[in-house]
Amino acid sequence: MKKWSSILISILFVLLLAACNSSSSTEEKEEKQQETKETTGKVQEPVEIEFWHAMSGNLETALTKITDDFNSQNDSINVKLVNQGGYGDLSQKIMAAAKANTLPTISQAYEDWTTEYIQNNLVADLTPYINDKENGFTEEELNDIVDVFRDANMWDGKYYSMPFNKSTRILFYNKGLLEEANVEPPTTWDELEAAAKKLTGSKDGKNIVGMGFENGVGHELPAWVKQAGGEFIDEKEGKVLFNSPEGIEALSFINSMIQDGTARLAGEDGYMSGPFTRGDVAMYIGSSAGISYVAKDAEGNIEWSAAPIPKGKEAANAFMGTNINIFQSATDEQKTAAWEYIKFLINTENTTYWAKETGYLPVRYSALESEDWKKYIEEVPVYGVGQQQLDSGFFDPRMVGAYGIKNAINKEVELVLLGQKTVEQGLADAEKAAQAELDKVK
Amino acid sequence: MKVKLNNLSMKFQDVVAVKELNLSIDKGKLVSILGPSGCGKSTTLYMIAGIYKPTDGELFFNEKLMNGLEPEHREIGMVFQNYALYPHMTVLQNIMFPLKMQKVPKRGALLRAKEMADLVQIGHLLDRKPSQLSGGQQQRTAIARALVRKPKLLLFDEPLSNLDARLRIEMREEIRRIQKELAITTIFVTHDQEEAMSISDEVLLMNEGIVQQYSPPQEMYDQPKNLFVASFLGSPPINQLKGKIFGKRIHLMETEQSIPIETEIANEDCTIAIRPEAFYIAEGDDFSLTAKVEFIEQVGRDIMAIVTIGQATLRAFLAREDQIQQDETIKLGIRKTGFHVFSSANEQNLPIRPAWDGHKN
Amino acid sequence: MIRDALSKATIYITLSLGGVLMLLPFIWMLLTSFKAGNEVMIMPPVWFPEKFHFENYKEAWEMAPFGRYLFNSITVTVLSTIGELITTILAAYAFSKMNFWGRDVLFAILLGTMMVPGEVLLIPNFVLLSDLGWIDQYEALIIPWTASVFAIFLLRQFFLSVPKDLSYAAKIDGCSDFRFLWTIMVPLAKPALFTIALLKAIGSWNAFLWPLIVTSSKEMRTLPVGLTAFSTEAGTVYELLMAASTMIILPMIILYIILQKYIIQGIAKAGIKG
Amino acid sequence: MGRPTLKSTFTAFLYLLPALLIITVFTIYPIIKSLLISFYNDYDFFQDIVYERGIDSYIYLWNDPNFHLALKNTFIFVIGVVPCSIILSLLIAILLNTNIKLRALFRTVYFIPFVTSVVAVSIVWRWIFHTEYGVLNYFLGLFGVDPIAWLTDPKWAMPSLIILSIWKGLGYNIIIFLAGLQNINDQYYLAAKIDGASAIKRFFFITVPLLSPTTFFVSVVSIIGSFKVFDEIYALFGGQPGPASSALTVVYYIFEKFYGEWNFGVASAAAYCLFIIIFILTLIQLYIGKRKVTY
Repeated sequence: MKKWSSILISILFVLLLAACNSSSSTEEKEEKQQETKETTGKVQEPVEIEFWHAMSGNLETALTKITDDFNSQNDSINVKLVNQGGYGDLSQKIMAAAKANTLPTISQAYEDWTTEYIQNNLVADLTPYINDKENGFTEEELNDIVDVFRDANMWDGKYYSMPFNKSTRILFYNKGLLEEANVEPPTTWDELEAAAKKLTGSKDGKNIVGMGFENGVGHELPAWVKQAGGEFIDEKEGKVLFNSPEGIEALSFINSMIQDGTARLAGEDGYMSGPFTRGDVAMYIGSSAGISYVAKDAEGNIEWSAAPIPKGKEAANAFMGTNINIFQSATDEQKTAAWEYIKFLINTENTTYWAKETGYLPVRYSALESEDWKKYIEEVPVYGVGQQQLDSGFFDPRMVGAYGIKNAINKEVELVLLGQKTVEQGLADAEKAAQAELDKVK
Repeated sequence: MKVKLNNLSMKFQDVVAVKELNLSIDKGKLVSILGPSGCGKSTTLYMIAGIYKPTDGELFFNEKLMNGLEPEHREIGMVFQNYALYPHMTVLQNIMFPLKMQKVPKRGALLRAKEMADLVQIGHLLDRKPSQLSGGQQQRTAIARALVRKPKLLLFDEPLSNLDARLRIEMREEIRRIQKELAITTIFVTHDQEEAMSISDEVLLMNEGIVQQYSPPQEMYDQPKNLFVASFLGSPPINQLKGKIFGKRIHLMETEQSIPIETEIANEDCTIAIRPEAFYIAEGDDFSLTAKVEFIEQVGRDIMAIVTIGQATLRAFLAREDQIQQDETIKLGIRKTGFHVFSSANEQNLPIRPAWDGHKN
Repeated sequence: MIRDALSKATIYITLSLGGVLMLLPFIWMLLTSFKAGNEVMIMPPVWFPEKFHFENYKEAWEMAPFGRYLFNSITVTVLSTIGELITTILAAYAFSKMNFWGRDVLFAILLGTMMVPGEVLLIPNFVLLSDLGWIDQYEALIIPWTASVFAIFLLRQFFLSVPKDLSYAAKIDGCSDFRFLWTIMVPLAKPALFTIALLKAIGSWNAFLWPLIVTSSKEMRTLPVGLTAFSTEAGTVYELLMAASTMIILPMIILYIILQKYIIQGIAKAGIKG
Repeated sequence: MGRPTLKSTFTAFLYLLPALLIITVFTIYPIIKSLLISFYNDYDFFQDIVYERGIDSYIYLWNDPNFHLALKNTFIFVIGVVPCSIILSLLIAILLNTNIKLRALFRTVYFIPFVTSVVAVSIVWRWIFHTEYGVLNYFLGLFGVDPIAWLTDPKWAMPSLIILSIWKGLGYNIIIFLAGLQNINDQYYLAAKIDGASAIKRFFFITVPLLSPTTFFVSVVSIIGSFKVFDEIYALFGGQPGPASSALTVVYYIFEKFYGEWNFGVASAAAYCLFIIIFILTLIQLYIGKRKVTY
């Protein structure tokens, strides 16, 4: 009896394995797609490229518009946009697709993702494309890209991606509440603390908190530490440095406001834009990418504006947002087509359009200085806040394992802010956890 | 159809359910397979139906070997103990089901099914579901379904055991009527001897997978081949006494008494079996046993006396006019027909004749 | 008498209170889905909207591709339910009415797999589906879910309770095994099959972790995954969130109310027999 | 049915083929594969190359405070949900089992949470639990209770999760208890009544012992189910395992390791640990069940 069943099961297994190995279904599909393209093809060798992104709402509309323009100007190239949900989703899908060999041609990616892709040989080196005499960038064109954005895309002297949607944190404030309390938008830590204290209180039976931080405030720690005059991490040596007097000062600053109730976290509201636009919070530090959301929700509720982040000992502002990379798995034609598309996407005209529609920053100096943009920020000053911070800009650590490090730090910061650990203890534990993560990937 | 079983055997794992069964049933006969539960009677029936495949031996219908043939090709009809009606179908659909399986055209099938329903007198219930029928009606439906394909052989597996006593008698007469009317060869499995005796042309009595006796019912009662047959048939059961053959007498082990016989056998342990109705109050010079009346029960017209002979307790049917009393000592004569002697060694009926002539035959 | 009436009243009151507690979230959900934006985030809460804003549904519907999500959910639910029914019927029949070498061992192995938490399977399945190229395809959402040991077990129990005589009778009536299964057993097992189908449909409709992991594009999302994505996008626009949530849970509630007899019977049966 | 033969085996496997194929590929093979993965020390996911095998993943779990926290939280969750849910559902089932009208309606109502999407109801609950604008705090406020930060205070995150889970699963247990109660023959109650047992005594001396197989079943199912909690957390805390990981359970841990960090070895090892815990608990329950289930 036993013998028989085991033989049958093993036969099944063999069948299955055979079925698994021939992953012919996808190949067939690809072939089919190409066939249909040929029949509809107008120009010689049309190329279709997929662009996986995480832009939704206004952002998606703007991206779609630019892409449609590109497609209509380029008969032989067709860019297909694929929305993958949020950034988390996008990252996960890319990992899955890399495994399944179904990667798109291009995708949005944070710097630390790209580090990992480079490690696994998933992304193409863009330097040859940039240096190409016919299709590349001239020296000027390359230097036209804002320094901090450009540098963030360079690994060991090679470019693996190009900046796309860039944002920074700014201070949002409720004009009405500030005026009422006779408070100017704060420009230093001390002013911020004082303003938060003054603005906190109850009004018309509603509790108002002076200052707000996003839930992942732990992820902002690098900027805070730098503002306090400290260093966050030494990427070359692979050593975390934030458990320093400056680090303690930075975290204590945030923590003391939270503990005395003059500041709060977004908490169950998810993002600060909710309580801020309801008028529950007078000021908050959040991404400039959220401007359009705040603007929409604030309508009819509050009057608001934004200012640069208050300085500590130094001014230091992290620039975030994703870049675009090209995957190694694409065909050469696709890569070339993708490069064409990227150039189009971040040319002066389009990056300006993109910034105006979304609240992200233009990635080119020429765009920042263009009449079009200048006129625009005059009309809508909040969109001009971010660029005032460019001089003090830096980008977050992007080494391998950055995800784990950031998570580990964020967890500890959360514990501190929830009053479960002292600042010293929290930072010490965060250092230990982050160092462990760092050592793990070494 | 003639049915013949040739050394038919069935083994389940290591248990022999039926052992080397030989049987021949003539066309149009109704044969009962009788026996205690677990004797292999249902197994035999299932082998004839083709539900079980015999592990050994041959089965012939009209000289045609049936062994490899699937049930549906054997031209049989079968009625199960719990009727096995399809609960989600109406009576009519149930009866028509076999025809549907044979792809009989619907109109013909309908006509045929109605005809069968009328035969078993359920023509007015055709639209009911089995759960809306009484036990007897379900039984009739099951018979109609079994008959609808005009089988050559009809099989019943304890069909009456789920019915109450009155309905049981009604239904067995009904089965007999239908069987006679159609003159269909029928095999009827039951554990109820009265049922078997009343309905059958022949009875096959089985025990532990082995045929004990195959004969007409009365013959089986009067001439049991072995002690098992003698003791299985009859209610109340046959009386048994241990004895020893010694010279021309059987000495009753637990008493001082003995019975005169004619035999060639000498010096053998035996069991004497006497039907309760074989006793009578002896008169004159009749051969008799002396017994003490312990207890008297009225059984309708007769009386049943519980008597002791030495250590042994016996039952005797006596006439009321005998007017016996409790604690009275009586003399019991034995009629020859109800008297059997079996060997203690193999329980076979010994060729022994009583050496008296009881005046009452 | 008075004591009886009193105890009865207590029972009613207790049960009603409990019932209200059970339903309150749904009532709150439904009412909120009709509210205007300024009636949502206020204290003290407003129970009934001043005006019923049916357009919330339209707005939510348009904000995310719920039509597509709905289509996916229906496709996945229907196909995986049908698939499971077919595999279950066949397998349960073999396990209950056939005798074959290795039956008991095989059945024991299958029962053993029920003890393994699904999370153990997640990773290899993901890798396997990647290799098959099924990630972000309907195959991944449907095919792994077209067989269930639990369903086979449930139906087998039911089939076992069908008397053997019925299959013998059918055999004598000239009905093949395969035909017997579909013309007799399946109609007989209707209640059990309904239960299996409904539990499957509920599970499939509400499934979250699996579709979250194996789908990548918006076009392939099912309703629950789409809803979480929508909830990040819609943030605290609760009236729209509630409208979307209502759209997701309503079909199952309706299905349940229509067919509750079978679900309850089936669960009860499965529960008692263990 | 007859004895198994080559032919009957072949036929049977034809019937079994579809189910067996699916179950082998998507259940049995992954069970084995998962065990193997848990022993990969160094694994290239993209190219499916194993550089090193060993027990590093298990050592990692042994030393990982997060895993310990996940285990602790899971146990707290199980202890918080299972007894409460069983007692409540038993009480409601007994009330429902009395001779009342509207019984079907009540039964329907209690069961509705079970058929609804966890994700959808979690979103409602997220709002009900809202510190400032949630109805729960509003009601508590009416009784003078200060607002509780249900979802953002690590102390309250787990109780919130437990409340939601009990609410969600109550109906299922009630149905099973009801079925169990209906299986108890009325004659026992009549007999006990004649013997002079009060309602409470009847409950403890008849209902409880005669219901023990059902209670046993419900507790096994609830415990196993509770050990696997995930969807509720993901939806209730918006993709976070609660404030300060206060609702980090083992499955959530597996999910994070697997899908967040792509650490397959550790995720598989954690999944196997969960499996072993459930397995042992089931064995213990079976053992107790054999001894304590009265009939």
